[in-house]
Amino acid sequence: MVTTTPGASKPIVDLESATVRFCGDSGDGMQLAGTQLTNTSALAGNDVATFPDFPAEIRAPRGTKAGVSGFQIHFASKEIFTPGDSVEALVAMNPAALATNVADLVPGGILVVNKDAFDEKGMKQAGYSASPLEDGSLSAYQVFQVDMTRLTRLAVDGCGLGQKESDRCRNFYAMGLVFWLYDRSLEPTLRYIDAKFAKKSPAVAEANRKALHAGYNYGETTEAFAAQYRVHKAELKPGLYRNLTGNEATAYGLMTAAKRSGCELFLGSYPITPASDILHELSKHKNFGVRTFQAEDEIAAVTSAIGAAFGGALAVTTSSGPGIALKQEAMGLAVMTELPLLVINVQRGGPSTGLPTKTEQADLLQALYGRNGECPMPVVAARSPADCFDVVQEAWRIAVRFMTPVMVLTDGYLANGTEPWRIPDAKSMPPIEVKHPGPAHNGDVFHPYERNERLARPWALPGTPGLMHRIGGLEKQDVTGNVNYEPDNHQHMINTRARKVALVADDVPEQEVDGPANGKLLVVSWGGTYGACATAVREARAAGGSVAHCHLRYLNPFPRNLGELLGRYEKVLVPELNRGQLRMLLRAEYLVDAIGLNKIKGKPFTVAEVVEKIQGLLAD
Amino acid sequence: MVTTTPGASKPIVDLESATVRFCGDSGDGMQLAGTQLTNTSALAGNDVATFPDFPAEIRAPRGTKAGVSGFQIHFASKEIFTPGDSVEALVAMNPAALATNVADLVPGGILVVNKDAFDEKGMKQAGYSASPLEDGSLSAYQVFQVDMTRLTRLAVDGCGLGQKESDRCRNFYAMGLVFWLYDRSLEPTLRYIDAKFAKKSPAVAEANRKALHAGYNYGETTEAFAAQYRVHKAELKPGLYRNLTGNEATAYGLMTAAKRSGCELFLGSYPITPASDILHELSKHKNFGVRTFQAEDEIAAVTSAIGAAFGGALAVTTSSGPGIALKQEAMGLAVMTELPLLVINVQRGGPSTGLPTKTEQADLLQALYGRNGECPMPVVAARSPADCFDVVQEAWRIAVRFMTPVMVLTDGYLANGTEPWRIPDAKSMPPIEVKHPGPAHNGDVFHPYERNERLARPWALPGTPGLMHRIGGLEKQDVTGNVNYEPDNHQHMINTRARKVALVADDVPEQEVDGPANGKLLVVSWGGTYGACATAVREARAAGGSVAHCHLRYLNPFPRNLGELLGRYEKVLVPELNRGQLRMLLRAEYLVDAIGLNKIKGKPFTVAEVVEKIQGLLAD
Amino acid sequence: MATDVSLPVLTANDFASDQDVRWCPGCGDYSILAQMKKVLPTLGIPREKTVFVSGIGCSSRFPYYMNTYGIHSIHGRAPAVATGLKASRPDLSVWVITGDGDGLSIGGNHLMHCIRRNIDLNIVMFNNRIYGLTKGQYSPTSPFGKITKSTPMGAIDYPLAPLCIAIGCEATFVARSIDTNIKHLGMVLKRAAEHRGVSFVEVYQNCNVFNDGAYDYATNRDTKADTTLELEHGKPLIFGKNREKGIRLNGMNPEIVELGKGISEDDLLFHDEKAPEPTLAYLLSRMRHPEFPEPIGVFRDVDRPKYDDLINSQIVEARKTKGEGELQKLYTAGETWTVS
Amino acid sequence: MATDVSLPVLTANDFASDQDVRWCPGCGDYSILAQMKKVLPTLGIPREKTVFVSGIGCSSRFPYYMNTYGIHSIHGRAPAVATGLKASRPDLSVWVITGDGDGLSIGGNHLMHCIRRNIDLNIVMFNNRIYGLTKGQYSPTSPFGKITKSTPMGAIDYPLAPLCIAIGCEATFVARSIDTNIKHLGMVLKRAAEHRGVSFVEVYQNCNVFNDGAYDYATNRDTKADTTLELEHGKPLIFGKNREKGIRLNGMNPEIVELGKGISEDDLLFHDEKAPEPTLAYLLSRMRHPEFPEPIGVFRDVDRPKYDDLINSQIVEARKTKGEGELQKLYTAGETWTVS
Ligand SMILES: Cc1ncc(C[n+]2csc(CCOP(=O)(O)OP(=O)(O)O)c2C)c(N)n1
Ligand SMILES: Cc1ncc(C[n+]2csc(CCOP(=O)(O)OP(=O)(O)O)c2C)c(N)n1
Ligand code: SF4
Ligand code: SF4
Ligand SMILES: [Mg+2]
Ligand SMILES: [Mg+2]
Repeated sequence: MVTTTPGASKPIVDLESATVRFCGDSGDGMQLAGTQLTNTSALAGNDVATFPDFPAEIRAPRGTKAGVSGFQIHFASKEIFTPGDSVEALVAMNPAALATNVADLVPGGILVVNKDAFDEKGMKQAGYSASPLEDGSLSAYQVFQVDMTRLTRLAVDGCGLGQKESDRCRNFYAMGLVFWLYDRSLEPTLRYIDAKFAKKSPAVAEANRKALHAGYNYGETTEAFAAQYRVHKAELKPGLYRNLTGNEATAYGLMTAAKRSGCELFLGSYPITPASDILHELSKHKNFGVRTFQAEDEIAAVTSAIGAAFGGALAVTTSSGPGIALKQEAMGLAVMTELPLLVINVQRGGPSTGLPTKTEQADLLQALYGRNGECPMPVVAARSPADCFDVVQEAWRIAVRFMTPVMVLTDGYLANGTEPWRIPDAKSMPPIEVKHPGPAHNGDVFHPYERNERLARPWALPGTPGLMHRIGGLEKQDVTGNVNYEPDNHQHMINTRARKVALVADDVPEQEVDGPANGKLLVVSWGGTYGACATAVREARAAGGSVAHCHLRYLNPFPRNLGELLGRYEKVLVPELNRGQLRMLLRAEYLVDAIGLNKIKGKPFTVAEVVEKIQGLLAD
Repeated sequence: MVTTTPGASKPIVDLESATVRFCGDSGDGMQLAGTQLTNTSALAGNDVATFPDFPAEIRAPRGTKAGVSGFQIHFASKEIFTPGDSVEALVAMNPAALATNVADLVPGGILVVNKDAFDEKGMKQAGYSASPLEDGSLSAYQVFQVDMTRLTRLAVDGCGLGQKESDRCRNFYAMGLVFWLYDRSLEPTLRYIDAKFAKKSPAVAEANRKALHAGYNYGETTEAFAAQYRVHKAELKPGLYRNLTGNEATAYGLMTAAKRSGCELFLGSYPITPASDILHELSKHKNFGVRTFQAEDEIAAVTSAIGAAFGGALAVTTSSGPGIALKQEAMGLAVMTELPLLVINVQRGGPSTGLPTKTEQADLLQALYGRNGECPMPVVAARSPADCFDVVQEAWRIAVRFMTPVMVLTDGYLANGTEPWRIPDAKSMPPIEVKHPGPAHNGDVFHPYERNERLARPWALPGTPGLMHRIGGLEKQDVTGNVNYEPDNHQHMINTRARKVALVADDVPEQEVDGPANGKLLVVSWGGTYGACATAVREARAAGGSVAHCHLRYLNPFPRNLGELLGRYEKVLVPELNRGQLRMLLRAEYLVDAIGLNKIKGKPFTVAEVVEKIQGLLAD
Repeated sequence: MATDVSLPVLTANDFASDQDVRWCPGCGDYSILAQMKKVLPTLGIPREKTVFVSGIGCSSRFPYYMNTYGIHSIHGRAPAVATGLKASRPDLSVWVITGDGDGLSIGGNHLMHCIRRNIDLNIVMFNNRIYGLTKGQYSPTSPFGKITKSTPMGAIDYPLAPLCIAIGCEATFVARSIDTNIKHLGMVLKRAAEHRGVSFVEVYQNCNVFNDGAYDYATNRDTKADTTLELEHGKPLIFGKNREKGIRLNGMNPEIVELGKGISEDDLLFHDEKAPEPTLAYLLSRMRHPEFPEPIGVFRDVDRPKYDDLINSQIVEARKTKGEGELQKLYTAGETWTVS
Repeated sequence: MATDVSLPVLTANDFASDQDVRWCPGCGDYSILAQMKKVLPTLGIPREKTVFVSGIGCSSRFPYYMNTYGIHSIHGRAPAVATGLKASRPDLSVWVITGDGDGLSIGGNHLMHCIRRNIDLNIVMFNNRIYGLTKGQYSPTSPFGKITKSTPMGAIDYPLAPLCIAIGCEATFVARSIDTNIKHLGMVLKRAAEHRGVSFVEVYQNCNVFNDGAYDYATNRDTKADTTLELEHGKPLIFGKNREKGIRLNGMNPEIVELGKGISEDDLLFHDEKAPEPTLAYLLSRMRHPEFPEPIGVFRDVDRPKYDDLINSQIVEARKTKGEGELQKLYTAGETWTVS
């Protein structure tokens, strides 16, 4: 519906949601542009979801396809779970960006290009023989060719910046234009400019401000744009909100778990994409007593964490891909010594070095079976950026209640993606109970492997008189914890370690489903595919399909009612960004003929992909 | 049936088979005694199977239970597959040995003890309050108390040995006694003594000879022993035979595969129990052009092998338990670079450092899923000591035909156990075909990832003009092998790597079963449990049970007819020395409700354990 | 801590655990264990504040025999395990027990990094120049040409010198002793414990089963006076049965000289543990039998801020400048908005 | 090999692969690549006989840009990969390209062991004192106190000196150069290639994105004459804009002196690449800015049997004594028996 609001010179079209993508060279500041639109939209009361898409680790020469960086924002007046399958508005700062992104633009969508970048060189680098702006290849879209470079230089002229610096303001020009297009306030961005540059370099601040306004006014004044768009407030749970990436949420969750359990936080880590930001974030918060140890490698990272765990810390190690593979031996030691430890795997594209900056879900079976011998540990996975905050705390709760290492799975998509986070009240959070046995009186012997009803052994800390004991990787005698090679003890300990992990199922909620309690189809998902699956299932149900959604947070052990639940549906579909790892576990455990929807392209599912599969299964 | 042979002073009882165990302190030379009886029996034409049982890695103080070493020999006039569940004759050199071994002696069995060792100290160390020789606790057995220490000293008196050295001859005394008991020739052992000591120290040779004869004569002359026993020749396939341990067979198999394929053998390894002997054996045969590299750790071991594979060698890395866990990241590189490589895992008790000297089958799932990302590689397993010889050659055949790393699983039980090996004719072995592309002529481009009908890429060796190319762990573009991050290429490569491994199934024989082609029960086994399962199934069938045996050599991919085959039986039983790893794979793949028989005690199955389970399943 | 004050006077036996020792009879590890038990009671640190961390190897069984806290970790990783423990629990006295294979082969990198960080650990490397636990393969300290199970034709790798590596990483405390020289060994262990910062001690240890006599030259009554040289701070480098020989500097290199014959003690090289530059320590660490007597004692003992202090002072510093962290503040940092 | 003989004269371009180079504009890696391409044609080794092995890092992308054989392996393992290749293919010329993180952090142990084995590899470490590829965390060579993404309050680890480590492992060839000093860099790379045995070269490399200016002192026209010192075999250690300063030995330690004023060149320390004892090389490797000018050039170049020769000569030796191995003989060794 189109209205004309007084003050606004052009008609405003109301939308339920909008999807916009900025793309350009790594140097063009597209991530910033995206973040600004995200915050502005969130502040405007929309629900938002984002998907930043970085180029591969190595920086590519300017203007090449390999160097293209993008940031997609989905903002809506309804609850949304994904950044959107395709984009309705695309801003392309150069030919390479256009070439690599235009395919995602919906027919009839808005395409804003920086005309000045479409010179010989630029087009050659993008692999264009003829200019796409002229050869009609873009006729399906509403194309707006803007001389952004020239206009930005004009706008910032007089701020006393050199040309290179002036051109750096282009992203603000693009933002201004998009902000006008979606009737967004410039305030938040102006505040950002102030905070960021005002002190450091007033000239740059001034220039960015000017570029922002210039872009906005360009939309306002030129004939080119026929209308503005507006996305109203969403109905969100009342509260104080902020945006958060998955890696930030993980870091905050760890600090929160530390406070809740009264343990000091120790992170042993070695940098690796896309996990490094957790290390970066935590190293900023030493005033919380956080100790971050950048180790010489992943093995030192995890073993240093084991040492810290023995000392009583909330010990964590974070990594991805190859780094997790390297930690497997040491995880075995943590299982054998029955120490609480968090191993956080921000999954990326594999195998081997694979696709470091791309997302994937292919480390689930490694999490369960990557170690030598029978070496069980609980595994949990986050479903959205903000969910990382809750999942790591839950993982630590399990770790200390059962005295076991716990594997937490997130992925590159969650790690860098953002979503609005309803800020919790720190004071009202329940404590995570941690008990350490007190000093023993002369004479009475301490049994480090004596177990409670959860089969957890005592967490006795060095420094406690009378509790001196030795742990290690050789098989232990139950109760005494002495080295023991006896056949029956080994069998007993193998069973005990397995039973202990199995008992976790009694300590976590039963599995719930979204949708009918029984019916034709159940979609079972885990991890970062939550958004696409949840949305797809709702769409399919809205279209009258008998389909429910079951998203697993607990992957080992499975929720105790899962088997019974799977039995209530005629078919089971398991969409995964791997070759069917959860599917295999379900088949083996419950002998259910689960069907897979599998995609391994370094990208999340689109809602459409899942919907199509669901429709197909419902049809036949 | 009892006969009296002329010349022999005592009646001789004919037996179909006999099981004997020597046990004593690590220092008592029990392994040697066992080996001698093994060879002698083999030379006498029996089928034999052995089970050496070492103490854990750390040497324990003399006389303690932890220091007990044992060697069990099963020799028979029929075909046998296991060292026997229990023993009919036990030689115990000290109280600790008696305490830890007597439980395995059958009621009425022969028990020979070295009486001299049953002093205060000895019995205390063994945990005896009263002497078992007097308190009647051994009444169930035919006990023969021999003053072995005293009698040995007497026998070797005059050879000019000190007491310590004299006592070292005790194991020869024990051998002599057992040789008499089973009517065995002393010749082979006398030859051994000659070869081993005659030059180095004639005195020791003389003493051992005397001790051996003394033991033999003791049996002959004392009243104590009522009869001798005799086990006749077995019906074995005609040919030249020798005894072989699994680790020797593995080493020989590798050297044979190298010759058959015309590749030079390179072993990159880091010592670890129980895999080290492969390194030791191969390092003896440099005249075969074998290069053994003792690396600084397991990661250097496997990566050095990858380097050698790139250079055209038959590259192997061997390890166990924690060492295999450490190699996982590098295996991913081998999968990504599609180089032929053998990773040999001599499985031991886990998790973590676990039980280094004990056997287990708990690394199967790690072999399949231990790496980050979707990282498939073929997995094969040996079923008996001599089978290691064939399996490693088959593994190399697959590796070069498909250009892929292959995991070979053996275990501590196979590695140290021996069996008679029918020596093959080296000349008549078919070559393992290896093709390297030749020089390219100026101009034409080489495609390192162009594939043949098996999806194998060319193995182009450095040094070949015109074929210069670069490989690595980042995702590759098919055909060109260039680094590539494109979504569709990644999906294509993930599928291609998986399909390539799946294609191996078309290149290996269909799975066979021993027993009825369909029926009530199918026993499915893999690896070192072959002997116990094969024997148990035959016994059960002999007892009229409708049961067949299917032993898997190929664990990934499964033989192409396996699913169909499983469907032909009402029930499927999977005995494993783990918590059900193969069972899980079968359930997931074929949705068959396979039942498990699982034991994790660091020991192989006894035939009785498997028979009992089979009977149980056949009954209900 | 209360226990510190009311600490009863402890004896060597108080530090013995209830586990029976499982080394081969005659193993050099026994005497190192005995000296450790003698030294610990003299440090005034209660047992519960002491932790032994080891890797895997015969030597690494050590923690089981001490009535303290202990971790028998995995092969080569003890320095990293200990680093995590000490960094988060600076109140503990942490020892690392390792072997020549555990510490220099698989664990070489962790050792190197924990030394360069100067974290306050006492590292004792039992150097028997062999892999004992795995029954006799050559190790990174086995001499060139050494014949072992894995090198039937002799080792072709040149050995690493543990002390050269430690000094190359600027270790602040470096020492060497010998299993059978018990008084000296006790002294060195005590010095190591007293040093603030990382202490690295190499102990020549005889593996009488797989490498018997490796150190005969240095332990045998008749030869040891000529094949070893006891370092003393501020004293000239003198050795020999009748202390008749000395080490003199010739250009940048050491040479052996006879005392008397116009050469006096003042002409000799004087030892200086405290030398800020490690050049002297490095030169001493390279003196090898048979060309030179092998120095034993403390090569280097200098002060430098410790990693465990630094990591904690950054926390103190951060709290001073930013104030004790508050979660609610953390959550609400940056742009927020209210939905009502 | 035929190709060797009929080898056409190659140019730098012949060594360029068809892949476009993906380093940041202005990265120091470009000039190292350029020099390498210039040096290779001068070695008379055909491209197909040359292999570049690297780990992971910006620097480790190097092999992709060379028209030779190459392996872009996994993080830190290049020395081990190259060892396996060179040991089994001594006919190849094998280069290892690594970074300060790849080679000294995760890969420190492999580097150490491949150096001590003196296997004939040419190892070039691009030292930009930062983790470039992972976008700017501190590395083992980052200075103490360095502020990076992972050390907002400054690094508290003391840096490792690559050359000290190499010398501590008795490297037979040790050198240092600077990305922007292209003539010198070319000379050093050529010398490294010519050395038989392991060659270790540290190259100061600027990461203009995450650690720009780390080597300003050593590259900047105005200061470099005073902050660096070019080593020349047999020549005294002289530096300074007008070559007016020198290094003199004071006891065991270096000191800076002004020439003239009664001090002549003969009083200075003279460089000796061939010194059998590495003490001098070690001392030079410890001279650091700002206290001292930092030496560049060849620190050490001595001969010792190479691992790749030794492993192969043992094979030759074994064949001489035992004869070429025969499988049938192997199978039938020991006790055998016939079943008929
Ligand atoms: C990851 C791993 N690799 C290999 C082994 C086998 N292993 C145990 S101890 C050891 C070396 C022992 O040598 P050293 O450190 O010198 O100790 P020693 O026994 O001589 O005291 C090896 C290779 C292991 N336990 N774990
Ligand atoms: C096993 C593993 N751990 C971590 C990483 C992430 N990673 C890639 S390169 C690198 C360090 C790069 O630093 P450097 O070696 O100095 O190379 P530069 O990029 O500075 O040239 C790290 C930590 C990885 N790829 N693999
Ligand atoms: S093998 Fe050697 S080092 Fe190990 S306990 Fe025995 S004597 Fe000691
Ligand atoms: S990040 Fe630094 S080292 Fe890496 S390519 Fe860019 S400039 Fe070079
Ligand atoms: Mg050792
Ligand atoms: Mg770097």
